[in-house]
Amino acid sequence: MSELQDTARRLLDEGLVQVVIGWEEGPRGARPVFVTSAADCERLIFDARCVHNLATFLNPRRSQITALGKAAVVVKGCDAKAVAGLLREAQLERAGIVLIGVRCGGVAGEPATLAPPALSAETVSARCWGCDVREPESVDMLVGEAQPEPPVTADLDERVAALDALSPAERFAFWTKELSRCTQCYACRQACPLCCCERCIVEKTEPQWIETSPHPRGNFAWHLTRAQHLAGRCVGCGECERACPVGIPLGLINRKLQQVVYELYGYTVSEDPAVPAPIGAYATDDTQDFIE
Amino acid sequence: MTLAYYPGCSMHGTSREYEESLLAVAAALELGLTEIADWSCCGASSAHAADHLLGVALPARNLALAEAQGADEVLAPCAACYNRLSGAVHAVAEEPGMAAKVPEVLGRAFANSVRVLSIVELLQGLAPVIEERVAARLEPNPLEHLNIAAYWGCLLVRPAAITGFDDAERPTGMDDVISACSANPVSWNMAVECCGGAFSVSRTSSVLRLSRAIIEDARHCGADAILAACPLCHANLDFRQSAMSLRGEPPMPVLYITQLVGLALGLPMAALGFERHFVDTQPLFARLAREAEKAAAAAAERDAAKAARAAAKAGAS
Amino acid sequence: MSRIGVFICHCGENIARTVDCGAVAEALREHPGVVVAEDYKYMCSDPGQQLIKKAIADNDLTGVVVCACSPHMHEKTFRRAAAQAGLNPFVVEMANIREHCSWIHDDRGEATAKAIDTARTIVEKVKHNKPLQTIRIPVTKRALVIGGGIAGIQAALDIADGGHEVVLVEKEASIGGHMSQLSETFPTLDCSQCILTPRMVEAYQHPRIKLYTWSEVEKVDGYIGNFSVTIRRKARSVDEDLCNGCGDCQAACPSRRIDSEFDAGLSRRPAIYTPFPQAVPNMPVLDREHCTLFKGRRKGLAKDACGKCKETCLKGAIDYDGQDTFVTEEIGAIVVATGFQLYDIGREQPAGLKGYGEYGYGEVPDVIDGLQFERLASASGPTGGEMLRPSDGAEPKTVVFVKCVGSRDPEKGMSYCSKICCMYTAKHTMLYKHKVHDGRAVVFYMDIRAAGKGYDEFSRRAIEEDGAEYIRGRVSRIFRDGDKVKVWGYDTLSHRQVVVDADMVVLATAVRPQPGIGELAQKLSVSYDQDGFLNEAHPKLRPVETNTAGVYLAGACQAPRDIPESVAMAGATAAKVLGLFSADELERDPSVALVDERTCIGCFNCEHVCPYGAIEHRDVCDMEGHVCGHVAYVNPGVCQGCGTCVAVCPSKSVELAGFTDDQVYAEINALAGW
Amino acid sequence: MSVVNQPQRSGERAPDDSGRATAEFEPRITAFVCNWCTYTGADLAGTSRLHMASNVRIIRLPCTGRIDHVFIVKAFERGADGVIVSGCHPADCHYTAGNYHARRRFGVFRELLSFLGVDPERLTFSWVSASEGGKWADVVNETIERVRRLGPFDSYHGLAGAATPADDPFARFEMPAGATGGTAAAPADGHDAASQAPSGTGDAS
Repeated sequence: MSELQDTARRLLDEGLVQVVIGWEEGPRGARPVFVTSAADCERLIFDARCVHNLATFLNPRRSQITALGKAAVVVKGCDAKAVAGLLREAQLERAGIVLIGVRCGGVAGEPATLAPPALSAETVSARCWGCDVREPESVDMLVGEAQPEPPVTADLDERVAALDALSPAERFAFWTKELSRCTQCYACRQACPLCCCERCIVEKTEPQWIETSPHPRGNFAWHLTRAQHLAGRCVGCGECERACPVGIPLGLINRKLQQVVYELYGYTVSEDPAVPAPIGAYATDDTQDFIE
Repeated sequence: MTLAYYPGCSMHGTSREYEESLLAVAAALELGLTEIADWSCCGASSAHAADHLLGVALPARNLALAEAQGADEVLAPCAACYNRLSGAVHAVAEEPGMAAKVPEVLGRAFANSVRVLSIVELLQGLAPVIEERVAARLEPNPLEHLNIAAYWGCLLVRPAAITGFDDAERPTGMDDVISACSANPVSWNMAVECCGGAFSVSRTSSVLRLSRAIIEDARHCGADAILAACPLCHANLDFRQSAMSLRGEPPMPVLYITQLVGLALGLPMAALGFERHFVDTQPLFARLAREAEKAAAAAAERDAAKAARAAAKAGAS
Repeated sequence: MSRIGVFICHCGENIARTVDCGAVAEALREHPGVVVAEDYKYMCSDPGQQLIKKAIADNDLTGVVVCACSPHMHEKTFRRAAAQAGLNPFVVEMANIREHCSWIHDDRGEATAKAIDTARTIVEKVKHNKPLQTIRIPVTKRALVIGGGIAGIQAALDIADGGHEVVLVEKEASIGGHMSQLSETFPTLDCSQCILTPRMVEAYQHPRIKLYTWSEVEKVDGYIGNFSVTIRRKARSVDEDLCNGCGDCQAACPSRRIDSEFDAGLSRRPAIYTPFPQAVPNMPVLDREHCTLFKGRRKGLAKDACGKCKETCLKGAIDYDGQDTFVTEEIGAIVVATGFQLYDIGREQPAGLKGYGEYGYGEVPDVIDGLQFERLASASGPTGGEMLRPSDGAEPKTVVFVKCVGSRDPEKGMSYCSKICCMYTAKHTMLYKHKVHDGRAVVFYMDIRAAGKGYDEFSRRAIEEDGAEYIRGRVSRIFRDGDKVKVWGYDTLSHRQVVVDADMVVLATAVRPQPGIGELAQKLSVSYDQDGFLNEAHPKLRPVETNTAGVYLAGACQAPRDIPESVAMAGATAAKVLGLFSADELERDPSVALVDERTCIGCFNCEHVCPYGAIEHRDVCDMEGHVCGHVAYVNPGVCQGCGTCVAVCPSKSVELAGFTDDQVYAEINALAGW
Repeated sequence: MSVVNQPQRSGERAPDDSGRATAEFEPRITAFVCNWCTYTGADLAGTSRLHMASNVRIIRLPCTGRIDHVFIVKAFERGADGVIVSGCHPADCHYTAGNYHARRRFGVFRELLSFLGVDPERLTFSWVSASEGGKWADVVNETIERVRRLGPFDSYHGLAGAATPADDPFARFEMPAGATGGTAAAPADGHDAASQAPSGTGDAS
């Protein structure tokens, strides 16, 4: 991936940025890295194991990172959409960052492997299903060779449809079982590039809208709120689900809401920060079949 | 997309030239019309006056048949049929209970799924195709010299609620077709006035008065002919014309819209049934042909002169 | 710690009949934080209020709950009472146990249970009520009037005479509006110009009125009492200080074939022109769209194609290079008086409108609209007041007037009644008959709507004294027939078709709001109806106010209005403005949103949803004072307290006073397990 | 279906409910309504003496735009079997657009709830204007009947397992916090009081 390394080196050499946020080879597979010197640029890699959404590190409240100075960040399609989200919500200034786009043909479900796996229906990450970005458009520079479509994997939509087909009671049983495992560790929140509040609603105690004790009732409140707050914002990068230590299929909820905002308001999340988010905008003729 | 064809009584009777020209045009444009098997009367113009349900059910039967033979659109060239069929579609869709009652009285399924097309809608949609074909023609085109008044009558665009494909007071669709045929639409005042319609027999005097006003206004506004899209209108304007003492002006030919399109497509006159008209169309076409030739000759002359000048220049240098 | 007093009203029998008020008091006495709970026959009565005041004093209450009728009924009453007893009025709430309980249930047990729940819910809420202070904001005592028609002129004069400065903005080159185009006015037939011109001059010369003609409102910032309005002064190409209005430039202008707006297209004007002789200010404007010189410049010609007016002007007042300029005015209140236009049924129609092609307007020269007829009848008009028709200048012997063209016609036009047409058509028939004594005036009408002082008498006069022929029915078609105009109509009284061979036809076309009203409404954040007329705050009780505080409506921008009504509305807006200006500060309900800057991350979701533009950006600085971020700030002067921002704030960093999350949470909690 | 076995609703009923002691299940409906249209419409229902079932408790807010999805979640947590959200008709919003924003948020949230297994039948969204007292009565009665058919929402109430508010009838109320706090006016009181009843699961008892 010398093209990526050279680009990074040039940016640092010319002092255009002080840090390049990318991926490196770690002891247990690919991991994020913060390169601050041209010499270290050789550490930068990009392959199917680079699943982490690096936009997360652009959250302006990560002071230890902002302290490093102006950042260039390596972005796949899903990462670029997340950056657009941060721009849309005035969390970043476009001029304040450099985006190095990588052509991406899908990533693996599991980054912790010593060699990049051959992408197959088994190994590819579920998040890549239906991904429409082979090369991000909103970037300052683009590296890597053209990539094929990711292999077809288990269709998220099919799994959502399967749940939709159940009765509410059955769905409730399903989610009660899933959510009962939640310990409200908030890893899903930390991994999410768009969950960037200073003080999350769950940490607001006056009043305590969301019960923090990890019983299913508090967990329902938490996941309902997390999902609602991400409705029309979630880019489907799947990091929340990957981060979840107890394996709650959050991807299903996120996907469902992506479908809903599309069906109701024709909205799909894009790389263009100028497109207003569906929640917070409205049309006078919005659907209201559900209103008596 | 299959297009069913509902002839109605006139197309097989008083207005055979309308059907002949329609089928000729349909063949030329490869429309694949399939006549509705076992079609029956649309009820015009008495059924709806006698009983509302009857007035809906009669046309609905034919729509149901069209449905059954897998059509999504039905062409009703006769304005009265078009009006009744659209009326039925509207009634079944809008009136409470109708959707249930109609299949019941028909004794057959009716989903009200077919769209009713008027001849004008159909041809307006094909205008670009027609234009192309006209442009492709080489020989001098007499139609370029034809000033013709588009006559809609009352049934094609009224009531707006059930027809509504064009403005009820100032429709423009037929003019589009005329222009596509390279003829010149005339701006006049009687386009949507009544010709007397079904009173042709019962109160002929009224029909003569009304139809005559139409013909006079057309002439007054500089039309060589009137374009009709309704058998009844055509009958009143064409067949009754001799009975209107027209102060000795030359008679006013009345063409069917399909005949005009046929001419534009270059189909043989014989195939378009002009000989069936009461007002002879030959003098008009003869005149147009002469003018076309004159124009062609003049053009040729100009070209020759230009060529000569060019040659002279070339020789000089 | 909360010390709440609960006061249960019997409302005579209204509540007590179905709710056991004693039991409610009993239950509430047990309720945590409640120190006193009493029931009484009429809490809103004077002894009832005394009882509450005494309880407040005796028990040193920190909150009061009155269980009685709807807060819409008596919240003010009880808050006032509490205030008199020294308690902050905003810690007083009402539990609605009448409209929402005793009146809609008959089972005494159920009703009582519900009343107790409701009372407890509100008690829990009140525990979190904060004492609030009424918001006071300063008022800039200058008014902006948009539109220099009769309504705008009247409003400006009234406010200025009231002692305050007024900025009057008119988009045309002269003030006067439509009224200056009218010949005579109903129901008195006095000359429009004669009564209007003095008012125009008065406004122009008024020491406290600043007049901007050929100008438009570009941008409106701020809020009631504190607007900042940017005005675009369109390049006039004539220096207003140098020009003495001699008119030489107009005589010199070579392009003279431009339709005159003032004569509604019935006469021609040069490219540099004064709209009409009595124009105020009496100063020309250069119409750059039609000017030969500017046409040339647009084509990119090397040297200017003309320059006659500049050569002729002895004062050197002509300036071809002037550009639009912008001025910003500090304003306290805004009066919108942008007036109307007539529904042009001829040309291209906006979405939803079909026009009336069958009436031949715009194609048959002798088919004109009401305003054109005013010009034909006007002594200052293209015919010098002689009744001559446009096509050939002949005197029309038969004139047909058609009313309700585009009005009261949901099918093709407007569903509403344009209101002024009945009267001006009656006037037109008179003006016509007074000029053409042997002429026929035929009127097609749907109804004669002549409500108003002297109006019916007036229209009767048209029929009975001046012999206008009124035919009740609509017209189906109007077309040219030789040098005649054929009118086909129907008489619905005698049920026969009517055909009139007219020499001229006058269409009373519908009254519509000015073009561009939508954009202006958005600048002012005033709502408008489906027809584009601006919405008043309340159709009966607040007819000249809008939902945007400090913005008022005068004249036909709100609905079709005649002159007396427009003038009356103008006076009303002036009264509102002067009332607003009578105090140095104005008071506002303190139920507004407040941002917690410690936790706001400046995503500005709140800004996107705020209907009032009350959200501002505030810089956050680090220790060294460098800007390190932005947070939202709610301008309490602008905020109306809807709370939409609160609901969309992901981190719950916005609160709405009076309806805080704490309060709602407590209410929901209080309902648990009822 | 119920994941956690629940005590009978009768055992759960707070003592002040004497009037509702009936074998049949009586749904509890919490209604969040806007101040200008629906609340006033409900007032009109009252002044018109339109009788309706008594299972609805109204919480008044300035505008549907103020209504947050967490209100609904909390209402279910706190024992509601159904929830009504009601405000001004489109274009009638006192604040011009609050209802439009609410319409979008709840259009999405309703789907989300349903996806997580909360039967949308338990939720009523409606536009009720100040002049629609009759419509309000219908909305109330229809919602109650619908929820009555669905039965108690124990499955949700019971998610927390053992402790339910009803075990201690006063658990849900802010208790006089003995020593702490000054006057209700001082922010301190409101705060520590609220923090005392974070979940209402009887911590105060």
